[in-house]
Amino acid sequence: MLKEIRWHGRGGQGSFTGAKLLGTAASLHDGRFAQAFPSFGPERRGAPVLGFNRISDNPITDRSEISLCDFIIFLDDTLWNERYYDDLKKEALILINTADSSLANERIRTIDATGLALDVLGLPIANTAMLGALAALSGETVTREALVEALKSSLKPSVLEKNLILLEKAYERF
Amino acid sequence: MLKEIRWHGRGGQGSFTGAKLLGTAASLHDGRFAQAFPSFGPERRGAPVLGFNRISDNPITDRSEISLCDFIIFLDDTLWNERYYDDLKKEALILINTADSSLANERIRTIDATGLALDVLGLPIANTAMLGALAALSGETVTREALVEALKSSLKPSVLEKNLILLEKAYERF
Amino acid sequence: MKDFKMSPRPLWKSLSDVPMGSSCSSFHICDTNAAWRVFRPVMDYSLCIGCHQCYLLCPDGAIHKEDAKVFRIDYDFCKGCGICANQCKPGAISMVKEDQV
Amino acid sequence: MKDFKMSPRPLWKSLSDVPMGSSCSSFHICDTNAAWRVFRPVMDYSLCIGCHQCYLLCPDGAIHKEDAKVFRIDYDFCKGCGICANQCKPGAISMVKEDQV
Amino acid sequence: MSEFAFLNGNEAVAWGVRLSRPHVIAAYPITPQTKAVEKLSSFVQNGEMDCKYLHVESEHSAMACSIGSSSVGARTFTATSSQGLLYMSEGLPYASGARLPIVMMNANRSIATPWNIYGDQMDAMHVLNSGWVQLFVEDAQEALDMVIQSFKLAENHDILTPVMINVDGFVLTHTYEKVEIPGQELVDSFLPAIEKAPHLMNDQDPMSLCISAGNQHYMEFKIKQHRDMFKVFEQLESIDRDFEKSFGRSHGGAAAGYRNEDADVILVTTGSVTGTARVVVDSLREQGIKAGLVKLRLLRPFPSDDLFELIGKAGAVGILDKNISFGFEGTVYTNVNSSLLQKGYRGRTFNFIAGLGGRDITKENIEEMFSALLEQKGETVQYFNMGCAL
Amino acid sequence: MSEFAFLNGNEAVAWGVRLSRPHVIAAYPITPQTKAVEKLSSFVQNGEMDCKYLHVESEHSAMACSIGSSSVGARTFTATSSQGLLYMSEGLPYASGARLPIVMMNANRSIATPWNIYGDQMDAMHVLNSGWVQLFVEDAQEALDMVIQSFKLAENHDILTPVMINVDGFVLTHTYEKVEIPGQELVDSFLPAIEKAPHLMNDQDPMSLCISAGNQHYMEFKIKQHRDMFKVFEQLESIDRDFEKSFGRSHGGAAAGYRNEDADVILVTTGSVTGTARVVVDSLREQGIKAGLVKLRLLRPFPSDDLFELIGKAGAVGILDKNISFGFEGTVYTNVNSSLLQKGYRGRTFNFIAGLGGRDITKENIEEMFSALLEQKGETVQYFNMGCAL
Amino acid sequence: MIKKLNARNIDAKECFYGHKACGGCGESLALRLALKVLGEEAYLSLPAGCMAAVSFIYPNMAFKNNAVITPFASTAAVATGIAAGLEALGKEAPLSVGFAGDGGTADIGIQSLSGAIDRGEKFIYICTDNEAYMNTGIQKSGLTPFGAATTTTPAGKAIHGCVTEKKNMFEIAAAHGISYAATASIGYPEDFLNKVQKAKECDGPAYIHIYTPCPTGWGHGSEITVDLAKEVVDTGLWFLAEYENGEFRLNKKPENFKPVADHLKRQARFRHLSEIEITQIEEMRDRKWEKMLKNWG
Amino acid sequence: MIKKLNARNIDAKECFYGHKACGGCGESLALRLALKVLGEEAYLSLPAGCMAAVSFIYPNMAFKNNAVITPFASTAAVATGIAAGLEALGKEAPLSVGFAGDGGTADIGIQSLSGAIDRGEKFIYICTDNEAYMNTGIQKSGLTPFGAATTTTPAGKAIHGCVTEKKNMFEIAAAHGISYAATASIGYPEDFLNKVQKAKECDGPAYIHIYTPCPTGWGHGSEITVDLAKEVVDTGLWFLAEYENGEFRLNKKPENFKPVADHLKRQARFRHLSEIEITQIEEMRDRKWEKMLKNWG
Ligand SMILES: Cc1ncc(C[n+]2csc(CCOP(=O)(O)OP(=O)(O)O)c2C)c(N)n1
Ligand SMILES: Cc1ncc(C[n+]2csc(CCOP(=O)(O)OP(=O)(O)O)c2C)c(N)n1
Ligand code: SF4
Ligand code: SF4
Ligand code: SF4
Ligand code: SF4
Ligand code: SF4
Ligand code: SF4
Ligand SMILES: [Mg+2]
Ligand SMILES: [Mg+2]
Repeated sequence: MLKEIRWHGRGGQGSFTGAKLLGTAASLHDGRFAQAFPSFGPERRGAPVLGFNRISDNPITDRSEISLCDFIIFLDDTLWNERYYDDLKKEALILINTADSSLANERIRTIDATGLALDVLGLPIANTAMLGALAALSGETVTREALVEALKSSLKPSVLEKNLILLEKAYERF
Repeated sequence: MLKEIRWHGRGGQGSFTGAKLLGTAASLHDGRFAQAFPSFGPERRGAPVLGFNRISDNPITDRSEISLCDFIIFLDDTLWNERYYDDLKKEALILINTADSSLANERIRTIDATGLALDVLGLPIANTAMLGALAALSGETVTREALVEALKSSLKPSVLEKNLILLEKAYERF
Repeated sequence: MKDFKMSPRPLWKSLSDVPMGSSCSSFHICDTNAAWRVFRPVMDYSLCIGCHQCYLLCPDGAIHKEDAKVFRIDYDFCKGCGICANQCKPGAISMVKEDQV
Repeated sequence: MKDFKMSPRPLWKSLSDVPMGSSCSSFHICDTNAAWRVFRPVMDYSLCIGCHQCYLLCPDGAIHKEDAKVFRIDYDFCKGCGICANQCKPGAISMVKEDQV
Repeated sequence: MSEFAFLNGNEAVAWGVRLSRPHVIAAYPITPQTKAVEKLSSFVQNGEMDCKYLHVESEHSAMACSIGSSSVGARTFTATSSQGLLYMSEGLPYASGARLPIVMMNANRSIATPWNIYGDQMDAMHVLNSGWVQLFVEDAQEALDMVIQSFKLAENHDILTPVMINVDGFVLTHTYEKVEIPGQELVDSFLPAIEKAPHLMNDQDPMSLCISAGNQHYMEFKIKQHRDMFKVFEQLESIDRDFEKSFGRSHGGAAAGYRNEDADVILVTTGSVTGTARVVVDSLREQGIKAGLVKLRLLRPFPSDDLFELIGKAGAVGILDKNISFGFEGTVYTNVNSSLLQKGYRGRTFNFIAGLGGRDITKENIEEMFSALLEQKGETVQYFNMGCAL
Repeated sequence: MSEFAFLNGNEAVAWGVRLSRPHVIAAYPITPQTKAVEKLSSFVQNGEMDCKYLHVESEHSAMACSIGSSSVGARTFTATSSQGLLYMSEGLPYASGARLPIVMMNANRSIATPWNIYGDQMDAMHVLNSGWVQLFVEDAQEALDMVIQSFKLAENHDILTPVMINVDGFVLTHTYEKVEIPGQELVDSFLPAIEKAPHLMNDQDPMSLCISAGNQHYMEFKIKQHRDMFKVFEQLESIDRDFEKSFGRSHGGAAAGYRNEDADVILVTTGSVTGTARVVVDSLREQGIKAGLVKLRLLRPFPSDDLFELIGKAGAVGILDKNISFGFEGTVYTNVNSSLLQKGYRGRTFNFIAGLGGRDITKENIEEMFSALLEQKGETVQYFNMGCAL
Repeated sequence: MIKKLNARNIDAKECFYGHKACGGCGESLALRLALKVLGEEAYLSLPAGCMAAVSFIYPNMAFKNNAVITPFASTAAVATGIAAGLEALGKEAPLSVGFAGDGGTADIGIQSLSGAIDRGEKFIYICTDNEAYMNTGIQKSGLTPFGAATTTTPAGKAIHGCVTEKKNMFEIAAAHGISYAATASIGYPEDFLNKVQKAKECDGPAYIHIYTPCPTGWGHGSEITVDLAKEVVDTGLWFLAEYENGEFRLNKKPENFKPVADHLKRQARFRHLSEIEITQIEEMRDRKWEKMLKNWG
Repeated sequence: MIKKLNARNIDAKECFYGHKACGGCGESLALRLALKVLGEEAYLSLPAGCMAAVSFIYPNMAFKNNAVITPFASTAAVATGIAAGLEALGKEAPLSVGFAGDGGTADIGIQSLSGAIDRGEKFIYICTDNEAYMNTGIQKSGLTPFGAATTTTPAGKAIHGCVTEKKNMFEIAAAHGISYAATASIGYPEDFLNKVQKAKECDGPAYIHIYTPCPTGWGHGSEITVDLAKEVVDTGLWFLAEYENGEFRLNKKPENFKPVADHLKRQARFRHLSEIEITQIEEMRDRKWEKMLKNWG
């Protein structure tokens, strides 16, 4: 069962790190298959950028771009736009990092990931929290346990502990 | 009627200038068709080199190397070697610049072109004399008149007069 | 002094609409950079002494000199780098988080 | 001091005889340069003072130092440039037309 | 001990290189190859690789340094892409003529102008005549493995030919997937230290290299090189068999089929797009359509025999080209056609130009290609996913 | 006033350039192109040409300077060969993508290593994908005339594509023959001053050139360029017709036949070897053998239609390649085969590799080629005038 | 005499606008300032590099001028080709200007630059030095300073950043006997403006080497780009000088230098440096100044 | 201290023999002499140029050493690649030497040379300067002197030979902060031998620029090649100098110069020069010396 995910962030914000962690978790720790790939343009730090994931139980050979998604994740609410509804598969969800929970609706879940991150890490780095939220929304896409392993294998010890807490907190929001 | 000619000289000796003059004479002043082309190697000034001519009443499109010749011209007797007999067509001739007239035989004509040139030009430049000899041996290949025109159009005025005399003298040797 | 027209993004119906070569008119600008900004420089004109430094040093040229005294920020193209604020000695420019303006 | 062997010109029967790559043994010398010469340097040993200049300055290295006093010209490789004769202060080397030796 | 990691194609290549223990790396950065050389630099700066890393000032010098180090028998790696490949292109036939077993990654990217950093295969096609083995890989694992295999291939004394590993820019170089990193001991026993070829420089019997050969000799040098290149087919297969024995994975020879045996129509692909095409073939098969694939892993030497065998009796063959030779057609198409004509193939062939400058090649595009083949309809050369009419 | 002179191919090119009144020449010397640039320098130093001559420090810069000067609308000429062509090869697709009407002479020469200064056509084949019009000439007169025609072709606002005139090294560049040098007035009226194309730099409406185009735009730029290139066929013919009107000489279009109409067997040639082949065809015809020739004057754009028409019903076609793509076959052969397969040609084709590194191509060699065709015997790819067995 | 330029009297018009450089990019500031002096009539050549990458993204063209991206190795060749073309077409006093990064200048572009200077024709070359290949992701160039971490010279366990020193591009340009050469920094913008003016006025080729911090590549806050560019001069790690009529001149001879360590520590690329390494850097600086003061003093 | 080399104590063995250079070729003498010092263990890299062309003509190989022809632009890159390869293979103190002509050095090869010096690894680069592209038939290079007629700068009616001056390769190499650089002439052979020795001993990259007349290209008798190479130093048109530990040194400061006109007139390439032009050449020389004496004195 194939899940396709798109991340929206700004250059330098770490959206692709999120996609990499997700892929690592799914493929190395959930025993599944995953791709993670960035979009990449000549625009610089600060410009809007995209990241992508495919996660599946079977080997993934498809190399085309992802157009319709199971999840679209926004690391920043200013990036969200109504036209992105068109890019959703049936039953797909949008996950937005925002303090403004009024954005939430049938297709949209919100979480104040930056707020959480500031609380826990003291830094406005939202991606770990977004991963926790994703795991909560769809264990089929990635399990919390795999994300924990992925964080352990990818992060520097100095920041690991707090990120694990952050992951947990975000996970519990849903 | 196609004539194929090969010149043997040493790099810097002017053998290819001879071939060019011959081609100029035949094509521009005898109303015929001619090619002149050098052999060209990485060896330097002083090393033995070759020059070639094709002369014909018809346009020449053949671009292959010349192997069998109607004339082989040696600007220097040290370059002459018996094995060159093999490169002659039937009825073809060899023309050698040498003071040693004992080299002459059925297939070989000799002329002391350097001696003549020293007399007339005061310089050991043999090619004009060789052209004169060639015209004498085969007006069919090139006419004396055409050579005179070629010299006129190719040489600096300062050396022209003497070269015309040299051409004449060599022509008269045969 | 703003010196270009915002051009509409070109639409190609067929290859004949595609530019010849790999050329494009200079100063053909279709997209703003506003979305890049997290912080926004806000000028307090009452503090400005007209020293020209913000105008001189903005890498995006987004501070336009209207006359020798009045400098205006083009928020379509300011990226919020903070150089102007940092260089402004009298502190006439402050950087404000975008969602707090 | 002559330091190479004259090698025979290689003969290729098939592609397997053709060298691998574009390589050849170094100092593989098949052809002499004697035919290039018009003048030949001739040494008068009685005039030689052993100054080493001819040996030092021959671009072809064709003057071999047999010992500190005896210099020998390798006529297989001398091109007759005349530098040795020109540089020999005591005039121990003279250039002679090839067909006059 | 092997281990698994989530790597992109560039990193996978860097790991393949690290495990191959080269003596010298000389490279110049260019998108999308950079992450490979960055990873290698970090291995070196961290003391994890014992290797001379030359920070050269250009690609022309990257290749020239590689020529130098390979000339003395050092195992040598370099990597480039696009403009860099063209800028070093004088060095390519230079190295292959000298029979230097250099291995290079080329991160396939489009060619300027217009400038564009995305992946197509125009760069590789520009240097198809350069005497290098040209290999195309499909995923990150294959990229890693083929670096190791390529050193073995290039250094084989019957081959002694440089190898270019083409890795699709972004689509492979920047996509992360699970990759098995083989243990160093395993690699060491599969790929022993380089055995210096006798035609290279050495202290015992000094050699002159990259000599000149006049019109009496040059042609034989070149025909020898040409004929030796065909030995790659057999060696590659045998290396891959050995590889399978050591590592439990294999990647095949010069060309590989996918559901091709009974196929009515076949699409010929190179590189990563093959994976997308597999998905489409599977879904067409589910619809009962006999579609198949042939993937060319080598473009030089060109595997005419394998290709013809794999295509078999398919009624139409489409060649997907991520490149175009202006004023003609896609270059893989030209090559395949020539080969098929010689084999007496009588079906129709189509050329599908797609993916230039990183234009997405969708599954729908590939379905369209198959339907063009099935219905034998449309122009011989067709363009896909264009944003406007022709 | 026209006049006759005894010139070699290089000098003929130089005269063609002089008469075309370029604004800028940027070139770097390399055998066998040198005499052309020397002649041009001497025209300039003697005040016989009014033109900026840039003594650049390399071929890469020769092309880059040409790109610069052509970008502002100056008529621009350059010349190179072999290693120089490869060294500038990054600039070639650069210039063609920018649609700059540069004209270049390439004195065809072999490629190192081994080093070899003699003529074959390996250099031109290396850059066949570069988006340049690739023209091959047969003699010095054609070389001169085609320089003039090429400027007209390149600068045509429907074409705007650089042109490479291939002149066989030594065999043409160094062979003297009688050449008619047209009068300047005649040339001036045939080839008026360059009309600046609107996409180039200008003071009225400043332009940005050689821009970048992302994956949303790049492909359309390139397909446009590709499709425009096919307009060369028609333009070349029309220019040649006009040329004939002005100068009383014509050279034909993209391909030309010789005694091909009723030929049983046909040899396909490029460049100067065509002349030698004519002699052989004539003598075979005298023996009653129906041999014919097709000369390809253009390799890019590739004249598929003309070729097929000229080959007609010949039972076997041989392609003479003065180049080889290592690990495959001669490149003209590959191109011709692809084209013939698409046209449904059903005869057999042979590839005759000859003349590499200046190896002589004798009349006997060409006779052997024809007898291979007549008897349809031997390998598909054959090598000629080899000094040893395979 | 030529009028001295300053923030108040420069042209208010912008010729470089809407580009996609990172916020706080030093290079883009250098270009913008230079164009204030060069004007919209100048023909611009930029090789691959950040500035080309962010200014010609179809359909967004950031230059008002005629401008072209050149092959990476070819800034000076294209620029002189343009100059030659314009001249041959009869344009009076054409102004052709190349802008290239440190990599495009000191590494892959040095041959083309050397050749162009040697030909002696008028053109201006401005090297915007951010001490690494930024466009491709912060790799070491020939102008990366000793100690700096880049993606190809990371602060590793065995090797601790970049081991080579900056190539002396200014001196190399001067050694060509160029008509005018200068160093500058965006931390001293008015000095730079006036050097561009001199380059514009001078007869033959001119070379200006300007120091342009890069927040993304150096790891500093985008707001301190200009600060750092001033500080680097004040610490003596960079210098302001000119070469004119065959003579060198130092424009600024500091009495004493600001502390190096503080300056370095504001940049992530130097944060790994040990005290010993910082001392090494100071020693290199002192040797350089000793030489400069002796020879150009 | 290192033993001073002279004609008597150099190695009697020849490592360069049977080459096909013109009789009296200055470059070949420079190579032969250098190899007397470098020895047969040195690995040689030569780009396209006369020396490569006359020494590797299959089947005649003129070097005793391991040797390779490099792409024309790549002498230094190949040489440093060789050095790196040998070092990585564990060879102790490998000696890698590049020999390139003036064109191969100052024009097409300058980038590769600059990069190699910048990398700082040990190798020796010897530029044999015959002031034109000889191998291809005497075209102008960046080191062709003012006034010289070449086939691309003939003495024409409008332009009278070469209009540019020689590029200062020695100063350019020095500006790189190279470990050792020197100028030499085959007219002062023992000076050259000892400079090669110094280059061999030094730790980092070394550059030697040697003046090597070419009878074919300059149009002089083959017997006076060495004479001219001495005379050019004595007229002050060439100079003997070194750059070591960051300092320049003139090895020979002439009291007064031999007359330039006589020297020039012995070479066909200068025979067209007017008196005014010869005076111009003298003035250039004097300016150069003034600068050298002032700065390196
Ligand atoms: C021949 C070639 N090689 C490599 C590249 C890749 N490339 C493009 S820009 C760049 C780095 C530019 O660095 P620099 O000149 O310092 O400019 P910056 O980006 O720092 O402004 C590189 C390596 C290229 N475009 N062309
Ligand atoms: C890329 C490239 N361009 C041009 C050439 C042609 N070429 C070979 S040698 C040479 C001139 C060499 O001149 P120089 O370096 O001064 O050496 P010299 O022959 O004078 O010894 C030229 C132009 C080449 N081989 N490669
Ligand atoms: S820097 Fe501050 S004081 Fe100066 S002009 Fe700008 S806003 Fe005014
Ligand atoms: S914040 Fe930066 S971009 Fe915005 S106006 Fe200030 S200096 Fe300019
Ligand atoms: S004549 Fe010339 S080549 Fe012969 S020995 Fe004397 S110096 Fe050497
Ligand atoms: S130069 Fe003359 S004196 Fe000196 S060693 Fe030679 S022959 Fe003897
Ligand atoms: S990476 Fe650096 S140089 Fe490039 S645009 Fe960003 S700040 Fe400017
Ligand atoms: S042309 Fe000059 S440099 Fe070349 S081999 Fe002859 S003398 Fe020597
Ligand atoms: Mg930079
Ligand atoms: Mg030279």
